[in-house]
Amino acid sequence: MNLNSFLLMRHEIVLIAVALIILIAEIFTSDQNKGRIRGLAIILFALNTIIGFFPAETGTLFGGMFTTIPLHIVVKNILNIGTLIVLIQSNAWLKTEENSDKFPEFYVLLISTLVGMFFMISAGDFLMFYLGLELATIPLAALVAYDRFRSQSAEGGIKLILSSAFSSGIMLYGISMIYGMYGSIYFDMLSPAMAMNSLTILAFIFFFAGMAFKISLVPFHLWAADVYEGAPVNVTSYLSVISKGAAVFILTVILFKVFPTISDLWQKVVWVIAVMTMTIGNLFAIRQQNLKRFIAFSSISQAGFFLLGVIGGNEMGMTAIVYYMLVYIFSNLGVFGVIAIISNKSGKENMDDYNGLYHTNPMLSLTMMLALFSLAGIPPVAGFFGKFFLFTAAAQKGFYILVLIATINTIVSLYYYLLIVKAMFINKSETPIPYFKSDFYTKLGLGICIAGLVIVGFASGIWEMIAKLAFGM
Amino acid sequence: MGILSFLVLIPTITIIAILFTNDKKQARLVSAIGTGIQLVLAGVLVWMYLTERSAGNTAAMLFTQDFMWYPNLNIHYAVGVDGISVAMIALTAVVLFAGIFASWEVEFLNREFFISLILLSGGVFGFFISLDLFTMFLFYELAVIPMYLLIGIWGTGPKEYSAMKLTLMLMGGSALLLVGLLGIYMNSAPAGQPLTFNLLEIAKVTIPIEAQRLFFPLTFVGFGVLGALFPLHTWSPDGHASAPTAVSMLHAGVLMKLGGYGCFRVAMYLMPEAAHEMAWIFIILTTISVVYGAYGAIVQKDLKYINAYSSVSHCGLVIFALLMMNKTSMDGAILQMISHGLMTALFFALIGMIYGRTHTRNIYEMGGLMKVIPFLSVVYVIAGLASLGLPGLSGFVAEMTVFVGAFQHADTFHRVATIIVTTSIVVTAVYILRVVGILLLGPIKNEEFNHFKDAKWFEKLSTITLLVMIAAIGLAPLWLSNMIQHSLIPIIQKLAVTTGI
Amino acid sequence: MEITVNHLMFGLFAAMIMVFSILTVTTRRILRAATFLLLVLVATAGLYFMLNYQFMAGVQLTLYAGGIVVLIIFSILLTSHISQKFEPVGWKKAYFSALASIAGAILCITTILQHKFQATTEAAKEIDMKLIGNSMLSTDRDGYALPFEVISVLLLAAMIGAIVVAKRKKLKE
Amino acid sequence: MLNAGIPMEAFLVVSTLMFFAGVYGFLTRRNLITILMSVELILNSVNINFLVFNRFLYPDKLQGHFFSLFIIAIAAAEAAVAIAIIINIYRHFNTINVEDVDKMRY
Amino acid sequence: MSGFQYAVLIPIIPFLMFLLIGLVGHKMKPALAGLIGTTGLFISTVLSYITAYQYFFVSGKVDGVYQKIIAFNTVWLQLTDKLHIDMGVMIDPISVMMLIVVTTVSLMVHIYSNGYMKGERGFQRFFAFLGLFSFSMLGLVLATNIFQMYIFWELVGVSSFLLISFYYDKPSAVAAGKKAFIVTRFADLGFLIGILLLSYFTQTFDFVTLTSPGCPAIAQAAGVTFMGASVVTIALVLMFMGGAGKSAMFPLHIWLPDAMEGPTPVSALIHAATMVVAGVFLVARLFPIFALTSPDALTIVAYVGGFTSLFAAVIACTQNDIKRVLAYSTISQIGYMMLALGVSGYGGHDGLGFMAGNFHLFTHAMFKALLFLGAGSIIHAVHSNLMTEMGGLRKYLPITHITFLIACLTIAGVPFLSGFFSKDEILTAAYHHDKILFFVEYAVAGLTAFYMFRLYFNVFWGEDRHYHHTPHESPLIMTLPLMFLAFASIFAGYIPFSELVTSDGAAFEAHIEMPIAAASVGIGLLGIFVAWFMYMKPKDAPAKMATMFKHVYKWSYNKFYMDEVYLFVTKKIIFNYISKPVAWFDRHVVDATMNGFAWATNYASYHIRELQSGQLQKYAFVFISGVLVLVLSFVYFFMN
Repeated sequence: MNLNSFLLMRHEIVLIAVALIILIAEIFTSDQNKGRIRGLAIILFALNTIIGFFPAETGTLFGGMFTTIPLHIVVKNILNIGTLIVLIQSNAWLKTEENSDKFPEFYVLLISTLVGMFFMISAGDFLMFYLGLELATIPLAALVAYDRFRSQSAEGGIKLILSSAFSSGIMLYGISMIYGMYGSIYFDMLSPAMAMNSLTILAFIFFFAGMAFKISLVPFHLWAADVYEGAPVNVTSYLSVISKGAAVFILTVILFKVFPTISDLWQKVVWVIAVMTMTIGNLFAIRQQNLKRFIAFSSISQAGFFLLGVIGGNEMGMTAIVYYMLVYIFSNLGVFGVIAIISNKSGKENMDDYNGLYHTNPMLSLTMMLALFSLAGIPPVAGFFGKFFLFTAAAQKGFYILVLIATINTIVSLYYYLLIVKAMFINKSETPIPYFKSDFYTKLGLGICIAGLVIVGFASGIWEMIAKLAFGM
Repeated sequence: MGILSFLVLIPTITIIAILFTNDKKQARLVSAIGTGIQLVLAGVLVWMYLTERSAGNTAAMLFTQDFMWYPNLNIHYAVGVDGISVAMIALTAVVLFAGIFASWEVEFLNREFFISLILLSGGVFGFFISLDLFTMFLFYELAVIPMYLLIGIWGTGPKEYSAMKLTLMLMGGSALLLVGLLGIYMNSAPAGQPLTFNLLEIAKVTIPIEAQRLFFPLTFVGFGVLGALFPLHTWSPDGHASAPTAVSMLHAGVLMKLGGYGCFRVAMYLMPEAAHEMAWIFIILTTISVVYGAYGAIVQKDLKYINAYSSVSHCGLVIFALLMMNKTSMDGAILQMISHGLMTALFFALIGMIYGRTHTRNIYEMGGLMKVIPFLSVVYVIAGLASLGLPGLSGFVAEMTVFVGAFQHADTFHRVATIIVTTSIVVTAVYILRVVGILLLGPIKNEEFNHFKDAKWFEKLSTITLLVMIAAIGLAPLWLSNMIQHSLIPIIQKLAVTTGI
Repeated sequence: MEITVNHLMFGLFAAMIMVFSILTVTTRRILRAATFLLLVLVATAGLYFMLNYQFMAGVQLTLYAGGIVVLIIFSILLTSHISQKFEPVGWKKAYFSALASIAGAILCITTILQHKFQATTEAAKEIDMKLIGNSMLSTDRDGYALPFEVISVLLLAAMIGAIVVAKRKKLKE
Repeated sequence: MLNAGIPMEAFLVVSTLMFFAGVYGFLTRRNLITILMSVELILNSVNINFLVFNRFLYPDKLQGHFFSLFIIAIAAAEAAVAIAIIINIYRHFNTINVEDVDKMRY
Repeated sequence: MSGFQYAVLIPIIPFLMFLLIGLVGHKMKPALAGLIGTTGLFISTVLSYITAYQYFFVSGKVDGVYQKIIAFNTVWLQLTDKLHIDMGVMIDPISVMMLIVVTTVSLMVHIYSNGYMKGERGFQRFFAFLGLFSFSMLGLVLATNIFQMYIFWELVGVSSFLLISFYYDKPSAVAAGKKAFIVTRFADLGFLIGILLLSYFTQTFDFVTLTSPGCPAIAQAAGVTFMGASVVTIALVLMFMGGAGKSAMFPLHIWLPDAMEGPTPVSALIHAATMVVAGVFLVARLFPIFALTSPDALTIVAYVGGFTSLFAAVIACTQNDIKRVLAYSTISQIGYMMLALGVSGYGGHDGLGFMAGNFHLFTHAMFKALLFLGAGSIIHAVHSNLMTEMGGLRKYLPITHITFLIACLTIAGVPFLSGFFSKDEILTAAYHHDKILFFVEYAVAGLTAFYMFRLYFNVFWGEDRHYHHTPHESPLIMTLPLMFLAFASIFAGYIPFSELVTSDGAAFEAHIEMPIAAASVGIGLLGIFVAWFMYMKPKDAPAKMATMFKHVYKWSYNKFYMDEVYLFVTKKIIFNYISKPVAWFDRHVVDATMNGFAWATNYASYHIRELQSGQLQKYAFVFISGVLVLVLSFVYFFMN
């Protein structure tokens, strides 16, 4: 083991370095200059994102606890991009007076959760996986409770941390059983030993429930809506996009790597859960007025769509998931970007408040519409491609009925996405949200999303690259 | 770059150009120019096609282009046309052109209106030129979705409800369709060969019959929803009633044809065995559809509802004819698509223009319009006559081809269905004449009507364009029919060979 | 089977754990609950001791019993009256929760009991502090240097998080 | 050996019961802090599982042992953050009764 | 080639006139439009006469048989490999005869209309429509194949509709047009299905093939039976249904009386002389098939014709509107023609009925057009259609009076006028074929004389009524056609039809059978006498008669309530019991099902909201229950 080999961990190391620099910078800057930390953080993070793209070695460290393969790097880069957008979008919010005294911690916490996810992604054993999971969750709870002036924020925080502790307890119980049965916590040792029996099923489902909690799959999703609504908008966007995306990827990897011998079992589990998730998520989303809550349910149902990639349990599914993650980042962050701007400028978060938005803020409305269409899977924006490939992945394994249910759910989801479009474009309002000018960072954040939405689908190179890596996994 | 890609490119460029316009006048001018170019292009395409064919080129698809898009999934951007697509493209260009002029004086958000309209048409063009099921599906959805905004923003009446219903039902159809297409894709090549979305490639293999039984209904119904297949047609009356003029025109005139086109081009062509097996179900449904739509139209009060039900009837005839699966009936189906596209577009244009003057679409609140707006009224009568199948206008050609074709089946089931369908021509006459009688003829119902101005230049341009096409097809159908029949040969062969007929 | 001291010890700890666990979650006085929790944790430490995991037993006593419970008690003091007595749990909630828990317990236990665990054939390792220390800082297979580092990040983050959440308003009035 | 003669399953039964006692607590306790205590019970039972398996089945390595070690550490971190939030809740709601913390629903 | 290519121009010219006047007519002076239209038709007429001359007297016969000459033919639409719709011109005896009839009457009507329609709003439109009609009718008679015939058949129908509804602001005219169109359309459905059926079994539309005696395709098709009848018979009956619709045979006759709402020249042209005989023409055209393959169908034709002629004649006796009297008279006369065809055999003297039918068609066209135009002249003078508002007009309208009288005499079958010859041939044919039909026709001949003279006496004799202004004779442009037609009515009977228009194209010797001729003249005169007796003598005779045969009179006056029956079927059955339920079903069942899905989704959405209660512990409960249920179901159900 030499220092060179630590380059394998550069994503994590750079991130921790960024967090530390911000922490140190906070200590050594005066109150007047603190505002610069925001710019610094974004620049640093952008640098980190760029560094992520440098070609790097792949391999295994720490006796198998940490592995990195090209696909991991891609996923980490995607998450980096997403987080960068979140950071850019949150700039306007962090600027406000109420956050003036603690925003550097926001960056530190956010980055540490990202580090947690990276470790999860690269984990080679259950211990690292668990540590990453907790690292990705505990600071997140603090972030959810970040807004100290809103009781909902605290409520969200406590709901998140307690339910996550509960779910990790259950998951750990499952892991302990797996350990007991197969004698290892290392993935590579487990998968050959795995066999089908009652206790394995029990252990698997306990474990799966923990992951499902993280991805907010029905019936383990109930925390999500409250937490999403309670959290500050930017944290919600992070939660619903980055956190969820990472978790889906990891779930797939683990199912793929650890449980291939019982794929019969988990495909059925995933099938049931996917149907429930899509359907229930949609049913709840229909009724929502608060947009954050609305998007929470929408992203629950989106998680169900992710499962279509999971269920295939093959390279195609893996590619589709990673690809959709990228698409989903642009789409959901596009939506959240708009919601965040409007929430910050006018404090309005309800659907009715958006009535007539197109007449006052056309660009925002268009962005929102594109992003929503992408979520609904309407061409020519990227979501269409993402969904199509997910469906293809599931269809490849013969899950046609599931695909059918999914496509029908797409229609339901289209219904409520169109409700927002309707509010913005069709409904008339006596008191529309007035026109406001957005600052540079806001525009940048939304601009990246739009560019992503438009380009990702047509630039088939992205898919091809992911596919190449996934098929070489 | 081949001529076909221009069909998609020009709408795109037009949309971008509209973005840079400042006001209503510029926007509509740009739209008119863009669609005008598109019309010319379509004309050139027809000419090129005929020249190429007469030069002896017998390839199934002409002007093909093929770019690899997603190598990993073997998705291509593959375009090509045969006589049928050429005809449909020409139809689209005509209706679009007329539509732009019919909506010359849209009241607000003009740029957005034209952009959405042209976007829709871009989807339609893309659909008709696609040889790759993936791009076909992409364009298909692209064509459907602008409808929501178009109806929702510029519509009338319960527009939000109608827009939502229409969008959801059509997307519901595309949900089924998507599964069907995926199923086709998964069975598109023998084991070990790369899967493909390419229509012509898939046509070379025989999809296993079990898969066909599963995916044929999905695909067929998926397209059928857009083709107003009974009982999934109910988006049509509401949707059309609420849509603004040009949208109704384009939607009923062109978009609904995507359904029929897809039905035979994808569902029946690729899965002939299942098509034969299940045809009877759909024949029953479409037979109902034809008669039912016509009867439904008789008692409607709203002009657009009448036309919408009439569309249900006529589009039912399209699918009915397709299911008869011989060259003549399918030729008739396509002629009917074109004919119905033109005349229903004309109808909707006229209804829009009449509505613009009377501000009502309730026929009982109108009367004697012939006196005050003779031009529009006469055109309406002609459109009506076309609709009820008067010789010399396009409807007759299509219907007769369908009937004769459908009658070529020797068994009682097909024959009874055909006869039932044939009766619709009487019912059609009833409702058309009812409307003409109440709406146009008779004494002037309302004093205010006397102040109406007859058609303005753009209205005349719009209607005459369509009228000329209707009459042209009605008077000289042979070249069109031959063009279509020639292109149907591979499809018929596939349908026949696989069943040993 | 002859009853040995081991059995007696195990019986004692097991009984303590079960009784006090249930009491922890049912007592209506909060401080008592904390105390019962402490007793459960101590009894668990006893079990660890029985398993020859002295180090873990020590950790359990210091960190868990000493650290977390104290933290909990502090927070109780901050937020409640010591003598506060909860209202009894609603019967519906209690009934369904008990049903779920008992059903779960039965399910798990039956499943565990019917499973035949396979023991390893390799020789057992003697555990001493040296081995633990070495493992903790080893970067090889079965070394825990990386988790050790990661958990330090986690603890830092948790600390910052706790501070952020608890930080009082510092607005310039 | 202090565990000699005692079947592994006995330990597992104890831990499982403890686990579900914790679950029961989580589902029924009104006070957020007592809920936190229930979570500790759950985690503790998992620890027992790991250690028991390690001792009885796989004494050649220390995987279970270390796993539970880290679980304890994380439990501590989790408790710290949770308590911070609970105190925050207390500030906002003036109660830490979980049933009152339901401002957001449906 | 045949040398008849110019015949293509005969229909084309009116079509061009239609286009010209239709498109730019509203910019022309009315008189110019009239002139253009009339001139165009005049050219067509001349061409027709040339054609006739050439065909009959120069080039038509081969081996003593008139050939069917295809002057021009082009594929218009290829349907199947074998079936194709052609557009062409076929010259044979009946088409030439029809050419003469159509162009002559049409030309007369054109000329007449220049005066009659003067000053009317839509004068140009009228001429455009006349052009369209002439085109369609000529196309119909020249059709080389059955589908071409159907095409023009439909066009004729629509022209008729347009012309009936010419006064489009008059609700009754609109309703009449609609009725005419729909009823004939319904009949055409039969025609269409008949065509489909016939063409499927014979794989051809072509008349030459179909009507050549012993056509193998027909023979083959005749072998196929369906429900006991040969498909050829079924097809022919269905086609006859189309013919019956156009020719206003019972029970599809109801549109014709209402069609009198159209301008009177139109009634003369379309609803008396030309279009309404299209059905007769159709049967005549397909006559070889009827006669050789399917005598059953021919019997149906005969009986329908016979019944219709009686039925309509009875009604005609009680009508007050002069145009309606003429309309029912027309129905009756067409019934005659149908009957004539129905009782005919094929070839030689057996084909007497065929010849007679066509003959009557020809003569009837002349005198009925004359009657209508005369009626138009009357109406033009008194501005009313009702007999009760007329009387003593012979003083004011001398030319009209004379010509009208000639027409009446002709139709009554007075000897040496054209009607006598043709009617007599029919009676002879009927007599030799079927006695029942003969007596029916015999009675009808009397009734015809009666109601025509009832009309005549009422209008031209009797007392003057209170006219708004003194009636005066129509201008020359209107009376000229009257005179021409009167001339034709008198002398048309001398055309040797048995040499020209026969069932097999070969001439045969037709001679008048004196007993039958005498009897028919007798009953004709009796009819005239009764009319004279009732309407010229005591004034209360008609009323007495009316009370005496109260029920018959009432039923007859109300046209045997046929309109009511139709109204019942259309309004009640179709509108109320089919369409309305269909519309209701569509909205409340089909659509509601679709909305129901949306509703159900919403309902479910509302009712599961309790799941999201905001209660952390309930969430956890769902969580743990979810886990346990999954474990249970997978351990015990799904994985076994």
